[in-house]
Amino acid sequence: MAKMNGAGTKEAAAGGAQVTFLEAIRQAMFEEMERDPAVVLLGEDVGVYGGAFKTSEGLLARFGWERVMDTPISESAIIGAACGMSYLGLRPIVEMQFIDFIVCAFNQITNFVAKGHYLWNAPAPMVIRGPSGGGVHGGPFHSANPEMYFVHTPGLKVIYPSTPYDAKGLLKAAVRDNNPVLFFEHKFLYRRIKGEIPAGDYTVPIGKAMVRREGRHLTILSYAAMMHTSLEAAEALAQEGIEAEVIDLRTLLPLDEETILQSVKKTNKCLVVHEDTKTGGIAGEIAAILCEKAFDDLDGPVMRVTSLDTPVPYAPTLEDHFLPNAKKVFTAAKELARY
Amino acid sequence: MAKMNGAGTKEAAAGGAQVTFLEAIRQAMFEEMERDPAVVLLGEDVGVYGGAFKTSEGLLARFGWERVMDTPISESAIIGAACGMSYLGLRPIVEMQFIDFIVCAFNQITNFVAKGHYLWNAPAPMVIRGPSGGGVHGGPFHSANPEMYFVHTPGLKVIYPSTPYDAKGLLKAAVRDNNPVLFFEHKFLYRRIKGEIPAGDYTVPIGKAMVRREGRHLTILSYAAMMHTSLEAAEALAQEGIEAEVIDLRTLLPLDEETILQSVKKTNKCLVVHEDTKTGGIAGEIAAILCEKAFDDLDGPVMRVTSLDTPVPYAPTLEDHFLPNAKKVFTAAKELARY
Amino acid sequence: MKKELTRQQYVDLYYYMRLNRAVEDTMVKLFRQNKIVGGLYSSLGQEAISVGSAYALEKKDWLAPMIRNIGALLVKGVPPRDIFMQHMAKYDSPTKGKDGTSHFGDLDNLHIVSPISMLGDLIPVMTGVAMAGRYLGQKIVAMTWIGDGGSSTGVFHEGLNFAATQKAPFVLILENNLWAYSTPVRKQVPVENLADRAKAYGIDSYIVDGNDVVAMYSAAKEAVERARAGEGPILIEAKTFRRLGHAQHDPAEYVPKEMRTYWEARDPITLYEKYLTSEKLLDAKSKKEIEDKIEALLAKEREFAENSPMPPAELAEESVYCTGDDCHKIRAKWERPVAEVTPPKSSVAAVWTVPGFGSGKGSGGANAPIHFGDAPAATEKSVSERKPPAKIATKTGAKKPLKAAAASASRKARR
Amino acid sequence: MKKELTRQQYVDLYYYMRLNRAVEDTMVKLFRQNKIVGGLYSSLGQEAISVGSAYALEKKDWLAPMIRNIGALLVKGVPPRDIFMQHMAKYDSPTKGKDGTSHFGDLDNLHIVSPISMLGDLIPVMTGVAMAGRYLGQKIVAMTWIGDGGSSTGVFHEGLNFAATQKAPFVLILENNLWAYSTPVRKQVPVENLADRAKAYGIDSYIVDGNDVVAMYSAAKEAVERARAGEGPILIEAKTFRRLGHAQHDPAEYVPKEMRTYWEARDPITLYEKYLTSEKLLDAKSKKEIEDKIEALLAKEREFAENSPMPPAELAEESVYCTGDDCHKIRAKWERPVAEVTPPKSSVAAVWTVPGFGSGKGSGGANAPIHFGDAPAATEKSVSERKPPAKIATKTGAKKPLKAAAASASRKARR
Ligand SMILES: Cc1ncc(C[n+]2csc(CCOP(=O)(O)OP(=O)(O)O)c2C)c(N)n1
Ligand SMILES: Cc1ncc(C[n+]2csc(CCOP(=O)(O)OP(=O)(O)O)c2C)c(N)n1
Ligand SMILES: [Mg+2]
Ligand SMILES: [Mg+2]
Repeated sequence: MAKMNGAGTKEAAAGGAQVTFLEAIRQAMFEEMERDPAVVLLGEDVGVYGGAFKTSEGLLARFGWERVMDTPISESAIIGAACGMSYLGLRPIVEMQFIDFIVCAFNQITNFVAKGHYLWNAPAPMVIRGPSGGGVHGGPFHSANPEMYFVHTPGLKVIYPSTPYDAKGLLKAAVRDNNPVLFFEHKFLYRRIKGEIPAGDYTVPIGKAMVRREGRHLTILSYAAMMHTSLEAAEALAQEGIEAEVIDLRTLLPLDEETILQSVKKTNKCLVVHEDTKTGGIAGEIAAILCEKAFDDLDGPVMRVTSLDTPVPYAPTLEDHFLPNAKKVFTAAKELARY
Repeated sequence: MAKMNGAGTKEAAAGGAQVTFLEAIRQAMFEEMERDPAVVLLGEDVGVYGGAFKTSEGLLARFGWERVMDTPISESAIIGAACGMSYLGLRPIVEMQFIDFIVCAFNQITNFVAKGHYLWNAPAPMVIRGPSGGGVHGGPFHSANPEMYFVHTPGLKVIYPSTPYDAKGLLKAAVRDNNPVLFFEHKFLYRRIKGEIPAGDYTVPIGKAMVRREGRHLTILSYAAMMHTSLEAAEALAQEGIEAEVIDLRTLLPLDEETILQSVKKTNKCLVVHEDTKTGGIAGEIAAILCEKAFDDLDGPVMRVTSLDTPVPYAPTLEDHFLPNAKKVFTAAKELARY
Repeated sequence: MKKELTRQQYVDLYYYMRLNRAVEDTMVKLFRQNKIVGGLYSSLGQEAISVGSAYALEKKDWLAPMIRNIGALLVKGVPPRDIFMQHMAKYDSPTKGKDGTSHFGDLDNLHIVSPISMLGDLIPVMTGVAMAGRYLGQKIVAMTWIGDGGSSTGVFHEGLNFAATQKAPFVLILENNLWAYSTPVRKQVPVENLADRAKAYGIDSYIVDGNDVVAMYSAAKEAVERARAGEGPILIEAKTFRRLGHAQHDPAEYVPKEMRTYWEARDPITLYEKYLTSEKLLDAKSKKEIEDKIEALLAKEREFAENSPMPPAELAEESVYCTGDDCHKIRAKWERPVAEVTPPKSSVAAVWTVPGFGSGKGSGGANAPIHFGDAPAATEKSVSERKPPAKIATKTGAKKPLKAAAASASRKARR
Repeated sequence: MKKELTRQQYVDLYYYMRLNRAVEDTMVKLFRQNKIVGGLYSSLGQEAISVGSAYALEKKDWLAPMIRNIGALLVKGVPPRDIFMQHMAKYDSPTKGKDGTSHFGDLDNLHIVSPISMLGDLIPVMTGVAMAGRYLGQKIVAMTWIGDGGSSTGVFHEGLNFAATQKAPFVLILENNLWAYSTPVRKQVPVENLADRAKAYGIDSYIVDGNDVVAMYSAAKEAVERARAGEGPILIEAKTFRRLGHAQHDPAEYVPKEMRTYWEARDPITLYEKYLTSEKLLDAKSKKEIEDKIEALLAKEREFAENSPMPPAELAEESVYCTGDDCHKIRAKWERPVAEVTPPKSSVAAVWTVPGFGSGKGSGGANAPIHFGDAPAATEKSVSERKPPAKIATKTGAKKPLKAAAASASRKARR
């Protein structure tokens, strides 16, 4: 994860501004709260402090104590309360200080929040968001990629954007969605990438992947920080005459099977790159889908480049070894292309 | 899940007794506690009542209040305390009254228990066990199959047996293992199947799958209650001249790739059957492994028969529709065999 | 709040307790006929709690039942057929057979939140309901119940603590029926009065005879009105006893015989009937009328329930997600001017001004309320007064005094 | 327990507080030189708590530190190099660079359990340590720490409640430093004294001036010995203040200036130094000796730490699982006859005989202890005496009396 060039923000309209990933998120919350008084924010240190990463800076000043709530250190209570609020028509945004702490509310999310609409016709429009991912030497308890726990839970939607444009547009869409949405913000991207975003209101549809780079020799599927790693690898592959099509999944649940299948039917080869650990990661799910729906189109195995099946180690040497990187993606892609 | 014939218990030595799945589990705990005073049991209502399903009946009477502990309704405390006990060399067995409640201790398990050995060289020999699975109209909160949450967590071992023989032998192995082991007991099997088990002490190795039925046209991979469903389907397939090789995974983490690959390299086709929901289920992981390690051997797509991607509904009509059954397995297998 | 109940109210309480018991008796019959899917819980002997507390709520208020609160549902207006059909997993049940027992709710009309099996989860959820109601200016109160056993869950603590910091208009009824499944309260909670749990959150609590419906109603009524007035959450411990096993399958042989006998003599309906009779609030005729009414009602409701079909299999595939406005039009019901919570009125300086903690830079010394409707806490001292206690090591509730030597040693150290 | 500390003990406490501060000062330097990986927390001004409480433990006892308990680790015998190397993610650190800060432990020798970041998780874990120690006859005590903020986690409640029901030999130090990150205690916990949390579990608590090391030690010592004697868990609230931000990155501008000034004047080391000097327990010479000793020690330790290599990349792949006896020989250390916990001696009738709940059928009326070492609770009443309170609706800690009318109505009903 070396080069961060804000790739893939070509959607940005002219006249927009270059903003960081973090600022895009802040803007999304700000604008949604401005637009709709039913939108409230709660979490640890989100008010006076503006959030551990300052994603909610200025929100308290504008929207006041009733709408920006500093909470006790009680993840289950925060998420439970947000769910209760949603029953009265509010649209709460909940911040987990680090996404690692989301597992402290695992029961509340997977049993209460996720199942209400199916079981008793109760929609719970709420967004649970927070900084996730590694690469910043946060160690085993501040680097989590917990997406698959939730992708495996029917009733939730799961978003994991890679650009400021998408972060803002998808977060706005999440706030307006009638379902509980998990919104993961890769903290490595927070201040490292900038991108252009238009001046006015816009949303990015949930459940739609995006082709970031067109190619014909193989398809690379990725998301979040690994999107950028994959694009970097694709550049290097192009040097060797291998044109990789790079797709940003953006939404992990529901998956955009259509875009995935369309690309793989063209390239006939697929490599999945994710920062989450390997066993039980989303690459497996994609492999199964491709087997089911495009088996005859596959000219090579669905391959995966992922983190190791270990906790996230702390030392930079160890974490670098643990994480995927452009070189690993390059090597795997080259092998696959040659298959 | 109609016919339950105790299939696949041919390991049973002569001179053993026919026991239920439930009794096999009770015996395993009894014998391990008899063998080693470091083995203790804790959970809600495991003492005087003998457990909600009576799996610990008689244990308090024999081993006393110090070793069989009724706890408050505090899943995180139960699992946290068991972990602390394991640090002093005890080997606690923890019962979740229903496995659904395991998510109430999700943080404690995935962050504390699972990571200790990797991070600071602290083994946590403990077993977390409980009744899981559907088919008994337990509804959305008493029918969980949460295995993938834990298969996706490095540092844990995950067992899900299908026969009394395995249940006893694997539970004993789990107690003796130096790692935290999750042991799921499909409650549909508790009293419905019987099997022969030998009189003396034996263990079944963790991490080894078992061929329950040999065949050459395709491989069916399954475990727990769906094992029996798969065998039932295999019988029906045989009527049509399709010989399915049926493999009982038994351990889901670590997976026995060797046995799986050996079979698929022979049959060239693979169908995975699980009761867990589809998206993010273990079938995906297996599809990825087969792509990676046996792509050229595959003469058809890796297919899957699973539950629907919904919560487990309550009404029998709905639950029957939600669950896989022999007919669905039969149909998918036939399609795959013809591929 | 009225000091005396009206005759109608006295009779209502009686009617609902009888209805509660009759509904459950009917379900036992259905259970024995194998018409109930899954387990069946009983609130036998605990009817006064569900009925008395729910009767203290207004129509606009919100509640969420636990497994032994069928009575509360009936008081809130749920027809018995819905309860029958839930247990029978019928298509016409509120959840269409997708879930059973008391696992259903009604957001739009009755203001009922569905429970889930995991104990304690409703506490933060109802806290959120209470907070949202306050935010929208609806002046509602939220209520739920928890068992002695359920009070040991982490989420009980997180939820009640959060409600307390927010002064949420929330009333929690703790039904101490002395058992959690087979486990006696003493093995779960090492305090005599579970109301003491409230002390950890600085909130008020009541202890009530849970087998006395008027006492239960009165306490709940007072708590509800205090919560509505902005005094914050209140915990009510209702002392009672679980007369049957945990569910139908459990003969509860672990319960001492003397204990059972003691409580059987304190049946809440029998006691109340005696009281009503002696106070001339109920005579044989009106009692008969009530019984007939209930019998006729339940016959009809049961018939409806039995005639309802099982849900069609394909329904299992539907409604994991809300598909949008066509599915649910989600609109908050504002009962205060929205301008109060939108800029510029909502704007505040982002500094701490909680009394007792002073204010951050640039606050100008004003005290911002920590939540809507909070009166400035008069008893708070200013920052500089908030020194640690003069005694160096004070023991709260300790048995032995702390050794004097050490204390004096460090008393000197401070000078 | 001795009433007076020995001269050596007084000096030890001073030494360890100085060492604690010096170690952290060194780390701030390392941090500024970019040699620390990740964040750096500070216990500036809270040293008396870590040092005083850990000093009350015996060698065989167990502890688990939180982020601001470097002092406790030093007292327990962890060499400063280990702490430096943990923060620098070096290969020779206890975790070989796999984790940082105080996230390391030592099961075999020092009896230290590693924390994880998730607040509160250590409470049930140390409860389990305490229970296992008791079971094995080791007569140990387990200790850990929690913050004012961390006391709102569900696992705090579950863990302390479980410890209380089990009367586990466990001491929990609650460091009330008035802030949890940017959030003042009042926004997290609506009680004046966090020691009141203990009332929810029926356990004893102390309130101690956390900036007074002797008071801290004395209270901890008494708590440890009472826990060891079987009196059950004890909670100690130490009143203090977090002098720096949450971690190095945080300037803590949200803290009112007066509050900071107030507490800066109460530095625990300065106060203690004054006391020791006035009591003639420390003179300039011995102070200088201590300072020199610490300086020399830390120079050496720091050098060792800086010279240690980063871990080799491949180490990341290793040790997710314990591979068996070759990896860890797990053997419980029995210090009581195993026969006491094995049949036939262990056999009991599977009936409830908790005092106050009577006994299940066939128990013969005997009282079985609810845990090892429990003395029969003398104050417990027998079943038939355990009637609900005479007053029908008693309010604990309520502001207004419950309306009389309703109460009397149901008083009659009971007759
Ligand atoms: C978190 C959780 N753990 C375990 C259970 C299983 N369970 C269901 S009811 C029950 C006992 C509840 O006792 P209590 O709270 O006192 O309520 P009561 O049944 O007495 O009304 C248990 C252990 C559960 N529902 N939720
Ligand atoms: C369960 C959980 N949620 C959130 C966090 C993030 N976090 C780390 S420290 C902290 C504040 C802790 O405050 P307190 O317990 O008072 O300890 P102090 O920092 O004052 O020593 C927070 C919110 C965490 N570590 N664990
Ligand atoms: Mg109870
Ligand atoms: Mg603090």
